[in-house]
Order: sequence, then structure tokens, then C-alpha cells
Amino acid sequence: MNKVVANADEAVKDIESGMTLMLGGFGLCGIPENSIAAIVRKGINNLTCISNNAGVDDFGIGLMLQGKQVKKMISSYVGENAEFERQLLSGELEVDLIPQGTLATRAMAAGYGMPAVYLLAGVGTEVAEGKETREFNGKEYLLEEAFDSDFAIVKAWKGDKAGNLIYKDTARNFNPMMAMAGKITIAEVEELVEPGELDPNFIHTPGIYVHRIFQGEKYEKRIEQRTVRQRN
Amino acid sequence: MNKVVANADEAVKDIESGMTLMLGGFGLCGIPENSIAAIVRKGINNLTCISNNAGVDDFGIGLMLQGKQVKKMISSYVGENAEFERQLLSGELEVDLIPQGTLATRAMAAGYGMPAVYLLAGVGTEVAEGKETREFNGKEYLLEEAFDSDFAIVKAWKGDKAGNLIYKDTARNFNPMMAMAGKITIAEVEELVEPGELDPNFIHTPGIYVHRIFQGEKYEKRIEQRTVRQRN
Amino acid sequence: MALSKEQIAQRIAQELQDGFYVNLGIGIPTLVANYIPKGIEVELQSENGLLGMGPFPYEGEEDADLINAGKQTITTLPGSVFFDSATSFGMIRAGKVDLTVLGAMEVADNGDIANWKIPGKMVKGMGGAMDLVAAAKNIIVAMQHTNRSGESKLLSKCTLPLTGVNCITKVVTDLGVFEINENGFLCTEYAPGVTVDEIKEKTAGRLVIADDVKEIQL
Amino acid sequence: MALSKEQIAQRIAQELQDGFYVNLGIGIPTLVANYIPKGIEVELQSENGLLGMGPFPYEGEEDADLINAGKQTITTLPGSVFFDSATSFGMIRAGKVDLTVLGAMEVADNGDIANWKIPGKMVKGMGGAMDLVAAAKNIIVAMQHTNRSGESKLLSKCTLPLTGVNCITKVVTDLGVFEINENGFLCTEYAPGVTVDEIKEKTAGRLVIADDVKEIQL
Repeated sequence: MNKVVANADEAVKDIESGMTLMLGGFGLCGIPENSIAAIVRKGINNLTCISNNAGVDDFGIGLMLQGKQVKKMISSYVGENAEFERQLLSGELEVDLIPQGTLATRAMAAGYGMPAVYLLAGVGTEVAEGKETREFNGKEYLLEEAFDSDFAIVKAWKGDKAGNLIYKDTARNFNPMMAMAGKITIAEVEELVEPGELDPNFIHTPGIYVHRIFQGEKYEKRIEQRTVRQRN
Repeated sequence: MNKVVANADEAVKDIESGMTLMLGGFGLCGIPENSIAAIVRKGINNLTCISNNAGVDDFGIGLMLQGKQVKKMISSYVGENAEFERQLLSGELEVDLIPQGTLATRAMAAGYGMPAVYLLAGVGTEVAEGKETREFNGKEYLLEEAFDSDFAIVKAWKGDKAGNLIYKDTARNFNPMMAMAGKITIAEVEELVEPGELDPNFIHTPGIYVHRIFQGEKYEKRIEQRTVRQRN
Repeated sequence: MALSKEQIAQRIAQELQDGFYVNLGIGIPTLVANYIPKGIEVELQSENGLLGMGPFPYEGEEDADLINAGKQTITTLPGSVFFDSATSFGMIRAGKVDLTVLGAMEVADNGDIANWKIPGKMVKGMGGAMDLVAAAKNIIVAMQHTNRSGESKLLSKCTLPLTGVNCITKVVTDLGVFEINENGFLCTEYAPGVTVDEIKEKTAGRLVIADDVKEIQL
Repeated sequence: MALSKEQIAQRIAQELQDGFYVNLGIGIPTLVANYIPKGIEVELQSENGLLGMGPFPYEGEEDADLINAGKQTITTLPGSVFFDSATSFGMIRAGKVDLTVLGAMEVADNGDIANWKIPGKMVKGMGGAMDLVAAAKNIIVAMQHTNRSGESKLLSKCTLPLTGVNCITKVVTDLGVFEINENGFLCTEYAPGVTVDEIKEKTAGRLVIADDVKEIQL
């Protein structure tokens, strides 16, 4: 099972304008930097992006926004991005804001072959508008559909050529669910190793979910909020 | 967070007759041997056990069956057990047979706070009788409820005192879902270590799901089908 | 003297019990971590995928892969564990987190909360707030008692779009401590130097003063 | 000469394509692993939680913690990965497994299958069979063409309780290869020495003989 492609451009070569992409990452943590750069180079547009956040002005999905490549964002939080705000207010960009756990679980549902799930978040709020509700054990739930997308793009710490992935620390976040949910899943990794080098007990994403894998050329890994304490 | 209890008897001390227990394991692989032995010693009965299998005559849940402690089994496969068959035919024991993936997913649903899930298995068969069905994207699904239980009892390879667990090989099987689903979760481990000794990136069950943990006194780990090949 | 933000956090820290798993929101709630009482062990959940959140890193030891839900660089502690976002919200939804502390723009006397959207302003999103308030079993709001115009944020009905309904169990403001029950806000404690009359005046929702109301002790 | 069990498995192995993830049931299906064509790389899924199943261990190297869905001791291969049962059936349900091979008591000409229960006999359970047949996109049944009484197992309607409906895409028996389409069983190949007349005689369901029907090549 060799899923290796040469580089990011090769990995994204058949992503077309108008498609729906799921992208891993939380803020700028664990985002597929190299794949995003390749999509920017490719210049496709009218994309729908399912991603918890929309990057910052000059990094992450923000770069795709600069290129006016995104038609719609499906996210839980889109602050920290002036260009995003401009496009939204001007009507160039649509946004569908959904609760973070709902976003994660709708992706998970897709990966588990479940067409829809009943979730608590948003009951009694405007998020529930137009949604079917149902009571179980005295609590009201919303019926939330599994995501449907063309490609999922994730970033892992290490991966083997068979597509098995492991993530580092909180850079795991949405990546495992997005990876499971993709019809075609592209994984970029900091370190690409041979099958057998990763301990089979400690793989976060089994290779069966990954269709293409490559080692990213470089990782900037920008920090949004650098908070530190002083040594005594 | 110290979840450590002295031993199996201490861990199961408040399990009472008539309760519903979820037990990890697939066949005899990854079963909570020491907790089962303690339940047998305790002599409680009328238990409902949610477990993929029912052990063999003289090991695993089979020991609880010998003691006539089980009122009902909820399982996907119950072969390999003559005493089970005798109790079933004599009407002493009820059995609810459900598809293996449905069993796993109904446990997972409980752990994720989802009251019910839509699953494909059993559509058009007698498993679907009396169940609500619903079509999504042209496919019919069954609505399956999350499990509700009093205790979950799982077996892990290593665990730390904060309740974080890792499993070995295919002994993982149902254990992580059962652990997440328990109102009170008891974990027995082959090796109990200090917090910090397990790599936080490679923990299968976060300690938040585990209420009591102890190191099992000994593990027999019986093999059901010893299959080997000859060296050339 | 009304409580400072730090003092609000300090008072909320008194609600912590040994063995609690706690999720702290951004702002005042984050400060609660600085006042965990001695002898009490709690574990902090960060909904982006960490249990056992430690303090900020020493300068030079920041790791871009290790952040909290506020996107701040943090550290781990012995016993920490990382997990994915679905698992994170799964444990919240399943009621495994014992206490959630978060900020609010408005709280109603029936436990409704509004903290994510102001009509006419750019809406940044609810993040994990709706999941937390819908599922957590014990939610304390930390906020100022009034807004910048001096209007009460404790209302009979929220005016802003809701984040969650009937979910807040307690509010700690700069003026006092308020449990929410079927009669509305039950004032159980007042800030040092703050009078019950001032609290009455600045609370728009139904308010009951507890018979044994007492001064906040920090 | 009708095919032996090994030859049924060998014929099914011709259906494997490079890069396939394959789930093999107990019995004849397990034997398919012995006939993977050269130059073809497939990965075997065992639904108890393993991708990349290897051969049986050498004597003395059995590990009780490492078994397949048939509870046999097995080994791993480079690139193997373990996961839990929910993930295992999740990947099956999501259509990630390319080919499933399993045994059957009866198959109907509309793709229904019965393989888990015989009324009046002790019912051991369906294990993972119902999940597999409900969700896999490409399911081949490996079985004898007739039962011990000589009655056809390829029927117009299953008489036994169903495991799944409209799900089987192909049947390989000791007598031939049968695709299932809207016209019933399409016989595309016959076993060496088996006549089309014998197949017609021993098939109870709707049967169509392909124009280009040919002898099975092993």
C-alpha cells in the first residue's frame, strides 16, 4: 500500500473549482500548510471549506481568502481575520457558523458511515432554526447531518507510506475526523517513514482513510497567542 | 487525580444484583479477568451483561454463568459455551443478539452523549423488527439507542493512577467504548504506573472516563484458537 | 468595593472540589486556574483536545503544537492526555466535565445565557460555547454585573441571541454570588462594601435575597 | 470436476485488485489469503480491530492479545494498525473496505443472504456479519452450490432468516461464478468438467447463462 505522492501540488492536482473541502486544524495549529499553499498556487475558486477556523489574514485559509478562492466557510469561529470580515460584509463570502462540537461530530459521523446524529448544542437558539428536533429521555436534541465533501486535507506529525498517521499534542484537534470523512483524503506530514516504523498500537488515523500522503517541504507553524511565564 | 483502588474486590464492591454491566473483550481476548473473578466471589445475581461474547464454559463470563449470576446477555455471538446453551434452552437466561458493529456503536454513542444513532446493520432482517427506520440519501437505517448501564468494566495493558489507559494489540476491541460508556467505569490493568509515565499523545482512554483502577493480580489470558505455522 | 476580575475568579475557585474536571472559558474564567485552593486537585480540560492543562511555558519553550482553546501557548502536566475534537466534545456532551466556567453578555433568571452574538456587529462565531452550555451539568458564569452603560446583565429575559437555554446554575459578578433556581436569581453573597440595595437596583431579573446572605470571603 | 474449497478461494483471489482493503470471513473466505496473486498488494481487515493481518505465528510465538475475528492467533505485518471495534465497523460502514468475502447458507437471486440462523437450532449470533453485508460495497459469497441434501443454495428467495438484503454482488461456488444483477444469477464461468446443464439443474433461483460463459481458469 504505497500512498505516497511527490509533493503538495501533485496531491491537490484534481481538486477543482466549486468543490467542498474539509481541512484539519484549530486556529493555526495543525493546519495543512503545504496543501493550502498548493491550492493557492493552483488558483481554483468557488470552494466551500469546512474548517473550524478561517486562518488569519496572511496565513492558513486566510491565504485562500486573499485569493478570493472561497465561496463559503463552514466554521465555528472566524475572528482574527480582517479580509474575511470585508468579504463577508460585502457579500462575496458566505459563512455558516456552527457549534464546534457539532462541527467535529458531523465530520465524525461521516467517517463512521452515520448519515446524521442527534446533538444537544444549539437547542433553543437560532442554530436550531429549521432543524428537526427530537426528545430522548426528557432532553431535546437537534438532528445534524453528516458532512459530505469532495476532499479532506489534514496535517499529521508522522505518517508512513501506507497512510497511517500520528499527530502531535493539540495539533491533533480536527485532523482525525476530517481524515476519516474525506471521499479522498490527502495527508501532509512533517516526517514520512516506512511502513512498520510506527507502532501499530499508537496510530491515530489508520491508513485505510488516507489516499495520498507526502512530506511537507517546510512548516512555519505560526503561533497566534504567544503566552509565556517568567522564570523565577 | 488518584483513581486507584486496592484490588478487584474493592473495585466491584458496590455492584449489586440486578444491575447492568458493560464488559470489554472479544472472545477471551482483553477481558477483565480479575473483576469477573471478584464478581463471581461476590455472588450477586440477576445481572444484565452487555458484552460481545459470553466467554467459554470455564472462563470469562462463563464463570458468571456457572454461578447463575446472569439474567440476560446482550451480545453479538455466544457460541463456545455449553452452559450458556443449557440455561438459554431452559429459559433461565435471556439473550439479546445484536450485530457486532451495532453493539460497538451503541456503546460509543453513550460515551459521546448521543442518545441514539442511525445504523445500517440488520435493515430488512428480524433485527429490524419493532425498530424505527428512516431513509437518508436513498438508504434505509435503523434507529439504535445508546446503551444505558450501571458499571463498565474494562481491561487495559497499562494504566496510570489518573485512569489513563492504553491497550495492547487486538485486546483493545470493545474496551475503549465500554470505558467511555460507563456511569462508573472500573479499569483493571496489567501494569499500573505513575501519572506522566504514559505518553500523553498515545493514550487510548483518557482518565476522565475511568473512576477506579487497579493492577490485576494475575492474567491467565487464555487462547481460544491456537493457530500456528511451522518453521521451514 | 465591587470585586475585581481576579477576585471574581478567586470566588469561583471556591466552588472547585477535589477530583473535578473543569473547563474554563476565555477571560475571567481563565484566571480561576490561578486560585485553585490548596489540597484540592482539579484537572483542566481544554476543548481543543487536552486534559490536564498546565501553566504557560517558560519563555523560549513555546510549542506551536501545544495550545489551549484560546489559542495561547501552554504546557502539559504529569497525567495529561491529548485527544481529538470529537472526543473532546463527546466527553463534554456525556457529562464527564464536572464544572464549566464561562463569561456572558447576558444571563436570564431562568438560566438562559447569551454570549456569542450582537446583532449589527460582525459575528465571529460561537466556538465551543453552545456545546458547553448545552451539555455541561454545572455551569457558572463569571461576568460584570452591568454593561458599560450601567445596565443590568442579569435579566428576566435575554435580549441578545441565545447561546443556551435553562443551563446556567450560578452567576458570580463583581457585586455578588447568585444561584439560579425556579424563583430566579438567589443572592447568597454580596461583595465587601456592596449593599443589598445596590444589588437590587442593578439586577433586572427576578431577584431573591437569601435569608442567610453574607459577605463574600476571599 | 467441481471446485474444491481451496479452488473456490483461489478463484475468488482473482477478484483482488492492487491496493484493496479486504475483509475475509471464517471458512472458505479465510483461504483466499493463501492465493493473493503476485504483484498485487492487499491489506486484510479483521473486524475485531486490525488492518494488515499477517499469517499465523510460528509455534511458541502465539500472543493471546493478537487474534483475528475467528479468534485465531495471528501476526501483524509492517504497516499494520490496531483500532477499537467502533472504528472497525465505522470504516466498514463508511465503505472504506473494498471487498468482503463471506460464507452463506443461502443466497437469493436479488442479492439477499442468509447465513446466521437456522430455526430450531441453537442460535449463536450474527457476530459482525450483518454489519458487513449491510455496509460493504462489494460482497462475494463463497459457498457450496448445494446443501448436504443436494438442494440448491442459490434460491429465488431465502427460506432462512436473512442476514442482509440486496447486498451480494457475486457468488463463487464449487460449480461456477455467478454475478447478481436485476435478472438474477448471471453465470459467467463454470468449473472444469461441470456442464451448464448441471448448473441449471442445481440452481433454484433465476439463472441466466452469459453469452461468453467460459471455464474457470485457476
